[in-house]
Amino acid sequence: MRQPLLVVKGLQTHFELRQWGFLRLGSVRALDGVDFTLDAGESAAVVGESGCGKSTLARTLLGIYRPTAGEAWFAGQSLARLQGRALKEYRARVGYVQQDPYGALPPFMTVRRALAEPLIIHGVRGRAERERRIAAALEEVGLGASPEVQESYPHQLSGGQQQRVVIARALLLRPRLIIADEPVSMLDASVRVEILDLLQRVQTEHGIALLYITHDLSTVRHYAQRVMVMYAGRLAEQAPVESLLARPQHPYSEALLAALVDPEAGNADQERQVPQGEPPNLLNPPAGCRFHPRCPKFMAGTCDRKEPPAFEPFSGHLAACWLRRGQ
Amino acid sequence: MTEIPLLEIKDLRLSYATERGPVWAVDGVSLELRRGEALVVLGESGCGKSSLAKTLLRILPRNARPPGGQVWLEGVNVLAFPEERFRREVRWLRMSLVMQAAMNALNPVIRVGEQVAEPLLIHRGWSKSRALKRAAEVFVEVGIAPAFLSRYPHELSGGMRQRAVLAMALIAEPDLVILDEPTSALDVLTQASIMNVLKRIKRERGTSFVLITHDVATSSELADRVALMYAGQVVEEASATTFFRQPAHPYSRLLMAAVPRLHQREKPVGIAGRPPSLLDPPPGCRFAARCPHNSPACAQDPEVIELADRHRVRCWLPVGGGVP
Amino acid sequence: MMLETGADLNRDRAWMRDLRRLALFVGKRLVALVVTVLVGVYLTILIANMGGKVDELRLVQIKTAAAEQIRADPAFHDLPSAEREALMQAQVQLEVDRLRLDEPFIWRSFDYLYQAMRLDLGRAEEMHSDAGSRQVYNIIVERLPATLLLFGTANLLVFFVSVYAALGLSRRYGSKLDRAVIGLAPTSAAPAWFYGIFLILLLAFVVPLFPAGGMVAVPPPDDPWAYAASVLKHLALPVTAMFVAQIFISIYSWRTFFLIHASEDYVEMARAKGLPDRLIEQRYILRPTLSPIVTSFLLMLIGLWSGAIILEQVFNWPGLGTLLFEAIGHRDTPVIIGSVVIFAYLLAATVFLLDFIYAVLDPRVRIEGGRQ
Amino acid sequence: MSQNGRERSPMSPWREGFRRLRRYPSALVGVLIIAGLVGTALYAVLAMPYSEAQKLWRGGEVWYDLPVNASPVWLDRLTGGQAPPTLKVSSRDAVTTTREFENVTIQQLILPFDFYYQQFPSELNLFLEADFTQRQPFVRLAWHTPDGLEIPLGARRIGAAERISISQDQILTRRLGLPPQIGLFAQDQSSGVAPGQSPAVRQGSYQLVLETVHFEPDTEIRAELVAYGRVHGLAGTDHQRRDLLVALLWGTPVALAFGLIAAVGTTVTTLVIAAAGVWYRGWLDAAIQRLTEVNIILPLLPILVMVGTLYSTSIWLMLGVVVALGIFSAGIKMYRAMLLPIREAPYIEAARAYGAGGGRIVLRYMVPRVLPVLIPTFVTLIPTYVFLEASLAVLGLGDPVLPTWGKVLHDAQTQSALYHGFYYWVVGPALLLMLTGLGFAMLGFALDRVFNPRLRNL
Repeated sequence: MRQPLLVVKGLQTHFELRQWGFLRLGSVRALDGVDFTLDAGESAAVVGESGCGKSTLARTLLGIYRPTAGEAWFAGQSLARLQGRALKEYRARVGYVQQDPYGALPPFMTVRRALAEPLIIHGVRGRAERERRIAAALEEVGLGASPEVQESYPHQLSGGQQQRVVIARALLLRPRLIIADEPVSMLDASVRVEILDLLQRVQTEHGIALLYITHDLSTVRHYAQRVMVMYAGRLAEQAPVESLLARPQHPYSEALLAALVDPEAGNADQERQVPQGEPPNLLNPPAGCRFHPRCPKFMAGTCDRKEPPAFEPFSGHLAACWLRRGQ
Repeated sequence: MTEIPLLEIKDLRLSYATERGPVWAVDGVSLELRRGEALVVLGESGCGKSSLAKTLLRILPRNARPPGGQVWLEGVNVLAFPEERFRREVRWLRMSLVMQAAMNALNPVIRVGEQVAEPLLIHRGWSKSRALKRAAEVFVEVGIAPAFLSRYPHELSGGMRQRAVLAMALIAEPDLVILDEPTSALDVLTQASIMNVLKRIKRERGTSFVLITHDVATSSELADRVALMYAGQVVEEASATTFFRQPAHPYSRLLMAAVPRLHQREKPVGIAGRPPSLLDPPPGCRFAARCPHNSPACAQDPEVIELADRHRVRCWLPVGGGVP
Repeated sequence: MMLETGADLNRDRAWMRDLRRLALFVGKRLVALVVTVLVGVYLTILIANMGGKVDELRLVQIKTAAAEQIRADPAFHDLPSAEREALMQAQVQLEVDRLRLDEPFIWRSFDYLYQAMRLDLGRAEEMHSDAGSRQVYNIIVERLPATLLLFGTANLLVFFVSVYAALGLSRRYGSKLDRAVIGLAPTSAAPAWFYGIFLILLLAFVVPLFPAGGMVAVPPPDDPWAYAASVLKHLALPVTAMFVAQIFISIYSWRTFFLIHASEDYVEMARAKGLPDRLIEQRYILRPTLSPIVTSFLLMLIGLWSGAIILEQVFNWPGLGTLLFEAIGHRDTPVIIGSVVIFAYLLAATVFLLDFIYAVLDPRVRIEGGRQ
Repeated sequence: MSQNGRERSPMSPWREGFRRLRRYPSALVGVLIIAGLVGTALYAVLAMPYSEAQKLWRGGEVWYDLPVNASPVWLDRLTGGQAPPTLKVSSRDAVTTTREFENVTIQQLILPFDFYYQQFPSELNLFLEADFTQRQPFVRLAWHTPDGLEIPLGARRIGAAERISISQDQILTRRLGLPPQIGLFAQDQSSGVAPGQSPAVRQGSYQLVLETVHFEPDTEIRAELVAYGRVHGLAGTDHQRRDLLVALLWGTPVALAFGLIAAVGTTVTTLVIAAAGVWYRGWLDAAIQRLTEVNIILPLLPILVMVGTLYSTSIWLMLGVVVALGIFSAGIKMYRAMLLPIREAPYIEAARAYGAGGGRIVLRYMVPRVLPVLIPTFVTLIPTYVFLEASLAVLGLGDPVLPTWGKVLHDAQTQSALYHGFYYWVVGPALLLMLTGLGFAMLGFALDRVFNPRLRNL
């Protein structure tokens, strides 16, 4: 049986808005109670619109933001209590791949220098040892063949190459989890698949768990085993990919799937079903189910009163929607 | 008798002066569009599609050299117009533009309504209140409450801003609206709802569109016709049906195979390599280096071949053995 | 119909909202600025009193002065020395009480602060105003209009000329004129007084067209028109000096600024909309950039207040700068400290003006300035 | 456009920048000027040690043989003039004849010199030194003009060291009807000169004949006649006969050092402080911002004036105050605005994610990002501080012992140099200041265009 690598329970990250450094104006509930587990070597996708809290989730798990409440355990260690050396150690265990590959590399450092940074920080002494590990990592991501890549500055590389360097950097410290936040959304269609393939390959080869954060459901099918749909700081639904695609349980997931098109000839002839309105302001989110103001299946008196817990209509398929209460 | 196309681009060329020499962003592009049609110009970043849009409206950056070729708008070559005549007669009245980043397309210090109504004041000489009233109508049409007319751009959400920019493009009822990546910065649901607005306007008003995008899925949402660009050139131009079902150019086929699809079991396949530099493109077919069908013939510039009515391909392959 | 009235109502409401936000913002800035001035002036007081050390020096001064006075007075000559000593002590004590030198400095520093905030700047040691007052406040206030006249004229000239020239140049990007201005920009490395010296040399001595210094002919003409003409003639050289020192760098930096802004998406959009060039320049380039322009202009002004001192001295212009220079000559400490305080007020006023204009010009500031 | 260079070998952004810089002629001129100034500064420091420069600038006897307010030689030649330089004849080169007469030695000293100039000397002094134990020797002076005329200049006893100001001689002035330095050299005194018209110079060989009477056997007399010229050296002299070249030369290292230290001191600390504030946010950032706001309303020059009047005018104190007040300047706001988006840059977030600490992020990730903008600012700031130092000196708050350009200007100002037509006095230091300003500004502007990313694409 697989060990859960990451256990997240009721995780909340709020941002306080203050005026003049002390007057409290309120707090943005960017991440507001998220539960899930991630097994070692598993790949799970987090899907949602911008501002739904998926990047906040990534940053909280990376230890960049401190959670306001709730807990996350990584390999049995509590994340909230990590300090000093242990936190640094943890950071070596978690790799990070960002959306903008150009921005993710210091523009004034060569590739070699940028890759040496994490090694230096984590005390890899000896230039030769560092060079060896850098070369190996570049080899791994398919950039090893050309030695001049190491001497290049980020702006001299193509988007795909830049993202490969970023992945190499994430692999350098031999992580057990890679968090990839929209790793391909700024790349061209022809390159996207290659980068996703690369991520998938290193993930399976090294048994690394992957948290793949994306707004693009269409890539999910081939590159993740499980999907979590986020809306307004909460998980609306989580399920194995095939199950979610075949039988979405949350109206928000349904809407996402309906809005998404595969390129076909007839698309231009029909309008899509789109829920009205925009995602709520997280400074003051609606009571009850956060999707209820836009929900086509809104049930007055229920959805706007109480927050739906996660029901499990099918095994391993959780949906936070009152509609699934009876199943 | 063939109908006069609404827009006909003939051998359009555009280069930017850079330190290392001219960069040919648009290199001999020919396209045509009939009234009421939507043409999608599809291509990856740096292929010259945005330069094409800017050339059509003649809003080129300072380092651009004067474009070559012709742009015929209902039988008149507007590219030859002097600047002032082009401004008075073509801009916004005949052709309007929706920009990629709506956030930046609105002047931050002027109320949204004034900006949207401005073309009517300038080109039609309407009074401000009349123009604002019209703006309110268009706002409703694209799905924003008219109350937002008196707001400043930063008080609007991203989706609303994009709608406002769309309203601005539609307000003078031009024949042709050029959409440059209108939804790429938006979320899936907002994207779908804006595409719905565009479809409705096309259906109800008969407006023609040129949609410029890198996103194959988005392109299928509006296209009657598709033109695929690669390294400054159009490599294939076809009806949407033909393009999405039986693309002829190897690049088109590889690109279609690289698109991840939700409802398809096969994994997408990437295209190895990267596009050539437009600074000093290789002779011959520009896709040759990445093409699985690369042959010695590809060292020569391929001709544009009309495979069927209004289906053109820039490739040697159909000549050498028909559509493979 | 409904739409129309709705829109109109909305516009009125929008104006009200803007006004309310503006008032709130300005109010907050005013409070913040008062606190800032308070701290700044207090710091000045600390520096001016060497953190209290000045008192010891002053005590010695008082003692010697008292001794001197008693020794000089023939009435006291016959007194026995002990009695003379006591008399001297009493004299010293009187002065110490008056200046409250026996209290800890820290308490008095707050008194000084209170006085400074009330513009009660004390009495000058040596100098006096033309009207004969020894009050530092009067001395300074008498000089203020001259400084304001000189600086107001020069800076407004620089501001308007450079903004319009910059707009024109940004249109003629790359032309010979454009390149000439770029080439001349480094000349602004030298301050105005420096050009002043050259101007005096050339236009007052080599070719005596203008007076070399002063604000008005001596004796001043009685006829107000002749008086104004004379002031204008005296104003010409110093204003030219300030103009020359600032104009090229201003044009250059604003031209660059406009050029950068001309590639903003909304400017491109305005061009695509077919707006005439002039309208684009005014509504889409000048209008959104006006707030940063005003900011940089006023920041420059802050720098120039300092330069005023020497410029005025070089041209013998009877303003605050010359006053400060004279005060240095007389080692008249109260006047020097008073000038510093007044300059601090002027700078604070400049900063406030900046905030206000910024908020009026840029709707984003009104909202975001409130919460960060 | 993503035309990035597969075709060219990787190049560091700095090298790339300097390669671009070469295309700006103004940058080249700027570099040449700066090189010249640095060379001058080095020369000054090496040729004239600090203590000597101070001693020379203190003035006094060191300059006894220089004229007052002489203009530079080149200025006179440039205007086609033939102004005389300072001529000195010493008894060492004199023709001496001695005869004995009743225990008394009578010595005749002839100090000859040629005078072939269009203008009169500015002053005429005779310096006499005599070694004697008890009785002072006696001297009788006679002036021999080229056409053989002899003008007696009186007789007197000689002290151990004496200066005889011939040009100040009231009796002689009355006798000649002209100041002696003119009258003794003028043509045709008998016919008289129309009032308001200056007489012409009589060119030729002059002699000053000293007839000395010694009363002691070993008495030796040394005499030196100085006919002060109207021009001197490269820079001229001031009202205290000091050679301005000393100040102009030594002003260079002082100005450069002041400008450089002040510019480095303010820009670097400002940047690091701004970066730290932006990174750590919270109270640190708030404190920095409030301090900056207070500092903005503190007027720099008046405070410097205050400090200079109350404390000391030492250049080091001034430098300290300038740097202290310069750190929390408007520059902090500028850097803050630049650094705020950088704080949010993905690469910083990545650095945090792989465990980089705050100090490392500030110094290694944030500061280098702004350096390209800092360098031009820094270069253009140098002349600002150079001029600030000059301004202080012009106000009379210059360092009491150092020769600087500003102090020359101050002297010129107080002596109304322009009013008296001593333009060189002002022009020399002003030109040097201007050169410094231009040199650094030209380089700075070119650097700005190369390294400022917002300007690069213009």
